[in-house]
Amino acid sequence: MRYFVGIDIGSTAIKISVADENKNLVGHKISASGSMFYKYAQEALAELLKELGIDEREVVYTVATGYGRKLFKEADENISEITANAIGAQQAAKSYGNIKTIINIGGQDSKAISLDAEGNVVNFAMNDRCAAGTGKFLDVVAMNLEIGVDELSDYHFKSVGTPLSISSTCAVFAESEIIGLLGNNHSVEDIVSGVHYSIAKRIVKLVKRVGVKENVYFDGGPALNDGLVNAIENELGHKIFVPEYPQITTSYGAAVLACDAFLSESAS
Amino acid sequence: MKKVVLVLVTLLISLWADTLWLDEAKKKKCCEVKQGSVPMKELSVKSGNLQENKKLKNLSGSVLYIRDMDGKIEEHNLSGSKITFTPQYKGNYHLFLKHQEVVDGVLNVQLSTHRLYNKEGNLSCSWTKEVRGKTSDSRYLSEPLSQLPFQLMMEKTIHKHHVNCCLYVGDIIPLKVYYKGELLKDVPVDVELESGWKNTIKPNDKGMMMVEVPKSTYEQEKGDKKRSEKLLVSATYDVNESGVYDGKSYTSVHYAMSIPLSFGDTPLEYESKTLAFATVIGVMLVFSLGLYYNRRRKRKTPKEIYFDEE
Amino acid sequence: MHTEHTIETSAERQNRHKAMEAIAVLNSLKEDFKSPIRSMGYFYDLFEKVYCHHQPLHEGKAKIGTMCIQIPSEIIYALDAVPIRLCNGFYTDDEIGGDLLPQKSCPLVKATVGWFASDNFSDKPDITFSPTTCDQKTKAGAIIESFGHTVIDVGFPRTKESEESRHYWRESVKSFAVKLSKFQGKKLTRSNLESAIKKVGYAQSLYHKLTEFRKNKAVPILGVDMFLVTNAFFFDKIDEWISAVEKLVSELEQRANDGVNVAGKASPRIVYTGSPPIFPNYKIPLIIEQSDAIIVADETCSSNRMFNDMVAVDEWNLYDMIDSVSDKYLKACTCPIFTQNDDRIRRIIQLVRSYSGDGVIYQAFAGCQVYEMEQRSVLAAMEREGIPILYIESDYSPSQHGQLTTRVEAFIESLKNRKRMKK
Amino acid sequence: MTKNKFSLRRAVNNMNLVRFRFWFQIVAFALIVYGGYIGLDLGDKLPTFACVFNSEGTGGKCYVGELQHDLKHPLEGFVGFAGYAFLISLGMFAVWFWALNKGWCGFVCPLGTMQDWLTMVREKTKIRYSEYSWANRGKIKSIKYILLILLLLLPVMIANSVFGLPKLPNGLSMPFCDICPGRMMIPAFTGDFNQFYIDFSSKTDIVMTTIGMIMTGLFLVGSFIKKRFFCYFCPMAALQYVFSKPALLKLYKDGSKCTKCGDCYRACDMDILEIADDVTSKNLVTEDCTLCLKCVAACPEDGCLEANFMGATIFESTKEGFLVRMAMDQNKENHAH
Repeated sequence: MRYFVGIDIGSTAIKISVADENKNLVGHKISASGSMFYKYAQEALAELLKELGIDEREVVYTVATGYGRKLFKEADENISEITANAIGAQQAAKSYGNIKTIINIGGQDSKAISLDAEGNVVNFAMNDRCAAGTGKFLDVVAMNLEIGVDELSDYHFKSVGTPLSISSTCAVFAESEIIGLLGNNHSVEDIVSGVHYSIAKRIVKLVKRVGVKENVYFDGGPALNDGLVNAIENELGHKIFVPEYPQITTSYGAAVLACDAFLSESAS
Repeated sequence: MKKVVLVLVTLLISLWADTLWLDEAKKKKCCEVKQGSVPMKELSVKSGNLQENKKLKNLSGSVLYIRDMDGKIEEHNLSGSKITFTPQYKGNYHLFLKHQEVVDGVLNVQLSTHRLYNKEGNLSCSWTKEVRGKTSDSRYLSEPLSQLPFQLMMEKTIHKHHVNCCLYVGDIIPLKVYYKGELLKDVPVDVELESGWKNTIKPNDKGMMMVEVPKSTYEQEKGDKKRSEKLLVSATYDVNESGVYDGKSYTSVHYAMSIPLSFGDTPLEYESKTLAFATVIGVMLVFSLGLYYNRRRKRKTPKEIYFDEE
Repeated sequence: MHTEHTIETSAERQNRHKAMEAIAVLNSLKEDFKSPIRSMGYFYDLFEKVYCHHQPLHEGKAKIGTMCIQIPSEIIYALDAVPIRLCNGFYTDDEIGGDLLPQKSCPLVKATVGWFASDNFSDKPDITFSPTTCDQKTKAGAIIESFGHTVIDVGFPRTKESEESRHYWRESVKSFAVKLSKFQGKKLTRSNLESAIKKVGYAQSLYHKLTEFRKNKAVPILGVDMFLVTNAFFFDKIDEWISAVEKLVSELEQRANDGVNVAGKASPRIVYTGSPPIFPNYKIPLIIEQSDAIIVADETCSSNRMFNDMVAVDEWNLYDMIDSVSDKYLKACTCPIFTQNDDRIRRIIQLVRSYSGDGVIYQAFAGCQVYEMEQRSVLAAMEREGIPILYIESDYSPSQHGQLTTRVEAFIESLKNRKRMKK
Repeated sequence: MTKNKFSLRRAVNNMNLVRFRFWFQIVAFALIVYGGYIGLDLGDKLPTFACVFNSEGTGGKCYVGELQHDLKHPLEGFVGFAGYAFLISLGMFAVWFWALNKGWCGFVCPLGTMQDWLTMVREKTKIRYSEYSWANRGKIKSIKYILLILLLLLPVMIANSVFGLPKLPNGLSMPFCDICPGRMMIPAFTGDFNQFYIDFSSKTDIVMTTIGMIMTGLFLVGSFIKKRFFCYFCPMAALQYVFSKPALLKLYKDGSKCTKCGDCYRACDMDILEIADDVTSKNLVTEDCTLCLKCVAACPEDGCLEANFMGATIFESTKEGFLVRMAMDQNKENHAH
């Protein structure tokens, strides 16, 4: 049996996906990335294979992506996360439909990618390197509100009043703004939905730069936050597709690519 | 009855002969007036009727009372043939002549009054009056003058026109006769014009006599606004009363008083009231119609269905 | 795990955006300043009702949209309708309008057009009257019409001194009245116009009472609050507005007696002029008053210009009332669209003098040509009078907030220094 | 505005000028037109139309009449007493005038009062008033001066041959009185309609008296449809204006407080544009001003316009006063329920 591995070494986490010859996701792992990507990556891969009961020799092709990809020497090939993300999305959303636009919110950046009918990247945009409107930003907010990141969604949907928008675009200022709002005892729900909507607005602006085409695919950690998803949907005005495991789309894409690469090699 | 009237009339005619009146000499030309100087007024006493116009030579024994516009009365004993005095103020002076003599046992008391208007005045004395502006006419006495036992008095003339300085044709002069301050209700008044026209007016039960200034008889002079004509109003009254006057004794007193007036023609003589009113009405009609149509023409204000003043 | 959720319609989205804009401003009005005024609560709630919860105010009444102050509200009230002033301050609508108008055009006009484009009103005007004031509004009327709204132009002259324009405007107002009374199927009568004039006059008198308090050394009310109050007059039920302001007046009386001061001891007194701050675009006024200055008077068409000048009737008959109403909206107006406008300069100076202002802040919307063009002459005049003035160009976008703040703060500090120097 | 304690000044500034003026004018009218019957005599140098032709009733006499009369003398006569007398009369006229300035027109003049009454009638009948176009308004201004010059010159030319011209006929002795509607109207109020006549005694008389009748007709209709119609042409106003500067009663304006709203101009019966647009000069008593003070009453700015007597403000414009007069000081409907 042959297996293909995709490794996405991101800023906050290392995502590893393993696919079989039919490009189906066999297993995946997410572990916090730290100072020594290489070491962690190897360990994480070893662990994952052990879990899956796959012998290292069965792994025939490995592709690394993410901005730590160069550090992973074992990789037979490495590609940019944009491409990986695109391919991953295509694959993950096969059942759903043809993906034309991808929104990715990572730990420290957010991307908008637009694809053509064949799924090739036509255009993509990234936010200015700033924490606002990224996973990190949500962490900060949750911390200030003294709730868990995973609770944000529930709070969002509980909000009845008008969302209290955060005018500051910078995470640091936003923090103080949120504290101010809390000070004037506004409901946490309204603050949360406000935060979601202000992120959503920024994201949608970003997406609009590359052009919004159905279907829209949303991945990255924050995609787990249903409230944010809803906010973005509202801002976009239509539905977006969120995969089962939004965080690993990129690594999965890498794995899929690994599979393709191996098959084409052996064919020649 | 008729006879009585006839007798009365003849009696009156006999009496005209000795009517006296004051006559103001023609005023001097303005140009001869010296700067600052106040001209001297000169009067003479005439007798007989207006046409005879005889000048009385000797005025000795006559008294002249002069009342100025403030009601102050000066008394002058006259002598010589003419009366002279120098008014200080601009305005009206009233002169009263009293001439008495006994003629075959009858004391003739001849009285006459005359209003004299002084155009010039002495500034130093009269500037206050100038500032005040003397507009109220003082032609008329308020009450009988105590110095005169018998008095023919003019009430305020009923004017048909505005200017109350002078008399015009058509004005009505109300007259009353007083004896020692008592109103006499049965003494008629004689009116006489220069032209010789005469008339006698009897008092009504209130003792009031109304003399309407008659229309001019000088056809050729019509339209000359400067023309003025003399009018003499006089009344007489006899009292059986005996006494002595400068040595001569008398058994009855005969009073006679005259008011010489002059009047001019008035616009009212030529007026047309109807035409005037017609003009006014006509102008009003034309003007208002003009306005109405002008507005109709350039009315931009919307139809009444959207606007309603109520 | 990801679930299905209902997705907003575009209208809902716009409303949410507006609501978010509105609530943000309302909150900072409520929370950022000391010694709040109880009776302002009515106005905060009113704006929240209308702009956050989109509750209609005038159900069952004919709503007459007006594109500018020049449409005589007296006549509208007389004909038993409600004037809704369509000058709009929402960035959301500004963005929508931005796609329909040149990028350089005035945000206020863009917002108004955007409002109609999104066709998303809590109180939708049944008919709109557009006075031909500035170019952009004039053209906006036509554009709005193209969305299928009834818009009727009301010819407005650009000179106020001349006799011709006087007559022209009087005729315009007359025909406006006719069209409206046609539309309403109601006669404009002596009595209903008279009472309308007196009612609006009374409303104005209340505004005058409010402004009197701002002459005090200790100013009992914020400029932004005043803007909110006058702004409410755009769309509120007049009677409720009146009674609310009556309450406000009596409370201010109390505060004045107690010497309550919403500003600091050293806070410079600002006279605000230029493009109208219309809710929720209180960006500049908020910045001013958040940086320790107090707006004591203003010369804008959303406030002072709307209330200052009164209708004076000589003969209380329809003909004279209509004329005096129309004269008020022409002769007295200090809008910069007019050829010469020394009156505006004189008004500003007079405001500075009588409200003992320390400086003038002149805000012009980027794209509001007339205000931009008059800037030079006003600045020169202030120079002559020795009145410090700051000219700011801004728009509705929430960005450039920080940079504006720094400019305003710098100006205000300079004013403070001047004050100290004087002492 | 907010102070509630009663003060006289406040009461005055809040007064209903229309009513005050109405009654004041009635009293003045009574004194001028009927004063004679109660022995009132204010002299013959009044700076207002106390008509000499109203011989019984008049409580004084119009100086314009006196003036024409005085001038109808040979010039030589003016050296000496007559000259002094003339100067005294003129001086006296000025003194009378200075007391009230143009207020004589706005508050005393019986002819003016009649016009105001006609205006009231029109207002009741809800007929719209007429206005002059600004151009015509400007042209009209000169007419009163022309009339003044004529009424000064004609009498002189009767008694003297000016520049060797032939003397004028005596019919022109009182040229203005002949055409002055006051001559017909004022005596008419004492029941004397005798002034309504056309005098056929001479050509000049026919012409002058006819013009007089026409003027009366114009007066009646004109002042019904146009506020203060006659005052636009009144030579008395022209004569008065010559003396207006040192007068005691003044109409002052503080231009800095003026918003040029034009309310005063709206109120002005004489359509004086300066009142609204002149923001530089202080003394606003213009040639046509009748000092009726309607502008002050109509001014909504505190202390922008004021009636000033010898430096003391007697009546000034206030916001409150304006509101009271316009009945805008309270919300009628709200007070109803």
